[in-house]
Amino acid sequence: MTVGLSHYLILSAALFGLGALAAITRRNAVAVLMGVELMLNAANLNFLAFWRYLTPQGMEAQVFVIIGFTVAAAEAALGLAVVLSLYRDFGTLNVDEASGLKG
Amino acid sequence: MSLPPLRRPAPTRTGFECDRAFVAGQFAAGVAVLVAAIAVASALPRLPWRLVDPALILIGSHPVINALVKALTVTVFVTIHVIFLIWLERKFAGWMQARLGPMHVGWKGALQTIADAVKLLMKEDIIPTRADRVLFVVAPFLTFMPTLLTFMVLPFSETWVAYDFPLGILFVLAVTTNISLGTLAAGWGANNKYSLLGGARACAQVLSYEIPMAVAMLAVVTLEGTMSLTEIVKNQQHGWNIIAHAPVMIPAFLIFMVCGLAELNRTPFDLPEAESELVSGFHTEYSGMRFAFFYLGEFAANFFTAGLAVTLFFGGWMGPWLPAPIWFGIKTIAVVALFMWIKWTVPRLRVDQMMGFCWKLLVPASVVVFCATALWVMVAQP
Amino acid sequence: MTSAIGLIPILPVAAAAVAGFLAIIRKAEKAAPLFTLAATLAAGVLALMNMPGAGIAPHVAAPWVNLIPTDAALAAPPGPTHGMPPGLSVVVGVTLDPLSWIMVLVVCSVSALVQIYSIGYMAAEKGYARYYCYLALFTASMLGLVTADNLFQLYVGWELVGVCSYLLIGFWWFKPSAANAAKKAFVVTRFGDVGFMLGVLLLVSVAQSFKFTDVFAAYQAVADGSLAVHGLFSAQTFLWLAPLLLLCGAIGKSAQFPLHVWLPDAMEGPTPVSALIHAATMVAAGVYMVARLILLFTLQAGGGAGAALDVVMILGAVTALIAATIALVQVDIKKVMAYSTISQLGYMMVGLGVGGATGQVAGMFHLVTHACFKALLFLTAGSVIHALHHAKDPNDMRSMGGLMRRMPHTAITCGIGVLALAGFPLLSGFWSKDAILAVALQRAGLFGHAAGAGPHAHVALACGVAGLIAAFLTAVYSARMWLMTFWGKPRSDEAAHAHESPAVMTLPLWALAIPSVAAGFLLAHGERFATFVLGGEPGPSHENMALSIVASAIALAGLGLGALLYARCPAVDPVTRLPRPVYALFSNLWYVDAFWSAGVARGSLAFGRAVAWFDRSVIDASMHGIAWLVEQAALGMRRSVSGQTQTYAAVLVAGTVAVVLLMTLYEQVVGSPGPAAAAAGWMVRR
Amino acid sequence: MSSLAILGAFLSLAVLTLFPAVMVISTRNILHAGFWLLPTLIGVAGLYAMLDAHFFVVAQVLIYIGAILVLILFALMLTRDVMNPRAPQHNGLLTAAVPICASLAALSAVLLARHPWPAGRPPEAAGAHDQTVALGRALIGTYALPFEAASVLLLAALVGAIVLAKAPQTEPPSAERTDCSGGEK
Repeated sequence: MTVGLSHYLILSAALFGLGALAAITRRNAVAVLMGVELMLNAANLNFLAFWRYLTPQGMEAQVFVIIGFTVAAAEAALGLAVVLSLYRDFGTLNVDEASGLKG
Repeated sequence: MSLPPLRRPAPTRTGFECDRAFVAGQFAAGVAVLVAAIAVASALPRLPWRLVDPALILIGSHPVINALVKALTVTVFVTIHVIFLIWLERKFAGWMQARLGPMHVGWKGALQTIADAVKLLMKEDIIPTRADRVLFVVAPFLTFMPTLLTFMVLPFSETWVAYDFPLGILFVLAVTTNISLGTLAAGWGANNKYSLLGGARACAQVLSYEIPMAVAMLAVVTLEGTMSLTEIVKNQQHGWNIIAHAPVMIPAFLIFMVCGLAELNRTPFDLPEAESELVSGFHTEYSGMRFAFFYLGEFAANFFTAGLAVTLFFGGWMGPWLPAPIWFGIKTIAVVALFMWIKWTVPRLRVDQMMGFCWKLLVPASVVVFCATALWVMVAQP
Repeated sequence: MTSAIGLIPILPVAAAAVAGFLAIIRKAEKAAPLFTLAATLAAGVLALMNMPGAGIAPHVAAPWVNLIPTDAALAAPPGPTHGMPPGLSVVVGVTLDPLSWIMVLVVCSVSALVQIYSIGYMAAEKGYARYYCYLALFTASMLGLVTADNLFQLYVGWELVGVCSYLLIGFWWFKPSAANAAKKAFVVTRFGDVGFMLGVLLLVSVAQSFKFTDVFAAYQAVADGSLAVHGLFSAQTFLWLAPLLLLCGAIGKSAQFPLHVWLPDAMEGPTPVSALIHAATMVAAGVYMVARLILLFTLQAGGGAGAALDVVMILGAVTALIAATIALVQVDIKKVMAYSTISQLGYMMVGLGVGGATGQVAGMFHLVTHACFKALLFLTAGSVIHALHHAKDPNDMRSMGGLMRRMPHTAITCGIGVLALAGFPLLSGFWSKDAILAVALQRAGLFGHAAGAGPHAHVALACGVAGLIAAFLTAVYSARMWLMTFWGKPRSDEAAHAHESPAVMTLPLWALAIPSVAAGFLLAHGERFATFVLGGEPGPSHENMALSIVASAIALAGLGLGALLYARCPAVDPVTRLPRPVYALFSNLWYVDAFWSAGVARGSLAFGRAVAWFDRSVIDASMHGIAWLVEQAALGMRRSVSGQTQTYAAVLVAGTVAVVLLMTLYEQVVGSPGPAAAAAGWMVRR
Repeated sequence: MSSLAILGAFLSLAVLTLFPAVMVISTRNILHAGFWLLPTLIGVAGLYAMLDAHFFVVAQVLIYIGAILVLILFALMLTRDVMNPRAPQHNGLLTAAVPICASLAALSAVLLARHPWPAGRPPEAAGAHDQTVALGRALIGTYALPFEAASVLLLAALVGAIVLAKAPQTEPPSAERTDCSGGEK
């Protein structure tokens, strides 16, 4: 049995599911961010797996991963700024309590 | 009644009134010992090993065993050379401060470090009660491992490199950043406010100075068109970068040196472990072997940074007559000595001065140098 | 220089913008007339420099300014070789044929004189720059209207002058009467404009072009049967319906019976505005439009039906007669003039109703002379009102009298205007009115040439006789108005202490008095006007000594009757001694206003109330019901908006899983991708 | 290397990736969760290495570990006084979210595994140096616009982060300070 494309895809599906679980269930805002990072990693892994197996000559997937890294970095920077202002204004990082958008 | 005349006591030679020339001689002797050791090592590949043991060839050709052997070699080298570096540092400090330094264990105290290491190994392994045990235990390794990894790509000669990675510089940048993870873990794990402050300071400092350092290294990459450290050295066979491309490389080297000092947490940038402010910073609570690991990592990083500077700017292993690794060793020790010289000369900065210096001066300067290098490449080497 | 005629309508627009800017910043408002006057004069000078000669009408088109670009025009590569874009497109064009040229001169000169006059008249008013902004805008719109070479531009100018009229009537918007009058003018003319717009659309739908020449050609082709009319109408219906619909616009704009009711109320505006808009120019736009498109009416008449032309003529005659009788009993000096204007517009329509070049010439001739003397009359009325502005009702002639000695310039120029209006021999009104009566009665077979009676001679005869009666009445009320105002002794303190207006106001009066006296003779002599309008081809002469004598006699008789009744300044107005039903009819405006308010307005209101009831209790109620349902649903669903972003994310993920699961199951069961998958695929392919 | 060795490497990397990811979710100590992220990210880097994406191995270490993870840990340290490992670390969605996310992963895995991907692995990817050169050329050539867009995004994030994290210049009086969390706690 050789390692094929579907191995990587299944692995990244699992990683994505775990990241989604963290993003949905964790109460701490930073932990939510960690879940998002996991999901982004899963997406990047998918891109590179497709690149290696389907389009090894093309550059699209790699450019996408670069963009993904950029987005992750921007998300981390902004997310942590949000976390800090959340901490400053609410005195907590519990996202359950920051429900100002309640209908 | 006459009192006996007052007499000055006869002058005696104490450690505080030593002869500078004497200490300098000791230092030179130390350097000579290291050079000799490296010379012997460089001769080793020329010996007819294949005739001696065909089995070793067999083992060496297997990728996994090959990798293991290389890893072991690197580890051993890092561990051993630090013993010498610590001795050198102490002697150097003594010389700078007009004293002798360690003298008693071995010839001119050459074995002092080994004695100290044994002492550290024998000490009680203290973990504070309220500490975060896991992180406290993991932190020294997290600090040491990245430094160890960087040695994988450091070329002692064209062949003496554990892994000739084409993206060597990027690898170095990526791995060295991870040292801050260890400092964070140590600062947090000890559950001590000085430690935490030291850890946070170290993290901020490393992250900040990483940027101008990376840009300065990118200037070299632009110049050479490759990220491979061996390629960069080979490209310098007609002249060291710092001489052949002096207008751009001297500023780049200065920036690299300053950032290197900061990355190494050395004076004048030793704020994370500032004894007078933070009681040694993030390794306040460490003792025994765990403390030794921090020390090990610090000195290994010292050597590596010097070696990187040599590789990037001073032609690496290139040099006449002597074998390549010896040249590399001489140059690296010289740069290490430069580090020590600065450490024992300059006072410490304030923390805001340090960050401001990085963001307001070094980052713009490095970008300017980078752009200038690009222009230099376009103009000087069409 | 020819290309510069494009600037004729544009210059006043720019001046209006400057004046508007001054009005907004409320600085240097007194400088506004400089700009507007300069622009108006420049436009006039441009027109003078480009006088159309024999067979030459200066014309500029701007194909690159295409108001309604067609697909073909857009697809065509740009370049100088591409002139007129094909298809239904509006190419902005300015033409200066004789008809336009005359109108441009009339508009520019009257507008310039009115602007000069207003410097004095409006000196004390607030909104000085705003006033000049409107005036310049009106001038621009009117110039755009008369220089248009296509129906689209004509329509745009038509509506713009309506807007300006609205703005100027309501210039004193804080007076409820002015605001109401402005609304009334706007709404009543809208009745006509709807017909006008339908007519334009009908013509354009057949001709596939807005250009006058194309429209004429298409109409001719339909009359010949070489062009079929598709759609709702047969060719025959089209031939009479299109001109009648256009006539609706003229009825509204030129205040013809029964839509004339807005014009007397429009006198709420400043008097110079009345002179410019509601006497000389805008109300003449309907006449101009019919004259411009007379070919449509005439061609159709040549086709044998003649209905449209007869409608024009009858309408004109009825309007002339009714308005004259009403003018007879009015006591408000401006109302008298307003009804007089309506009456004279009716005259013009009678002239146009004769049809063909002769009618066109006669109608336009009267338009020009009327513009001169009626503007003069309004400006003198303004001068009087200006002098009496402290009185309770400065417009009321019953409180005037004896102003001859106080205001000699005004009185003399007003006298000239009155005589010209009444058709005193050899003054301008005499010639133009004579021309209209001549063409009408000649078509009826009287005073005619050997050609004999034209088609529908009885209609022409009736209208001609009505015109003669109206001419008599005109002379009577003209004399009444002048004598009540200027003769005898002052009937109030204000009248006794009135002062002559400043020179800036009296000079325009004299400037208008000259053409009021001389224009008729100069233009009528040797058929100059007809020759010019018809483009060098000398028209048939309509001068007839017998008719001139008859008309003069009627005018002199009317003036004499007026003098007899009013020269001694009777305490009681002699017209009130008319038989009671007749007086009631006249003083109640022939019950037209009553008809409109009682019949149409009340009916509309009742209908509106019914619709409103339906709207409130059926449509609104159902909407409220739906809103209530939505609100209830929203109140229920509000719980789901917890503000917990993580809940949203969980629902999002669950929804995604559900949709993908359903799609997969569908594919499994049916064996082909489901509609959702197809939609997703479609979106991806997009 | 034999295919068995490759499979072994893949499986061990999968474990290195997924087990710490589970720990990231389940650990009560939030800082430990942050440190558990480290092996996951290293595992992903190893998977990149197996996919011959040499540049991204290093980039993963540099950006994810060296920058993002450090940033996360830093933020945790700055806010450590609200950290309480004894308080519940998961919200009430846990029981619902576990099956949802499990079915998401399972469904995607099933669908992806069933899809007939082209079998086999293309012979050789370019070397690390050539790959990086090609990527650099692509970024300043064909994909210059996305690259610039990404840089603008970074700049915006930088500015936004500064604005957000900057402390208010003048503190409003505490009595009038609005409590954004509302009165319905």
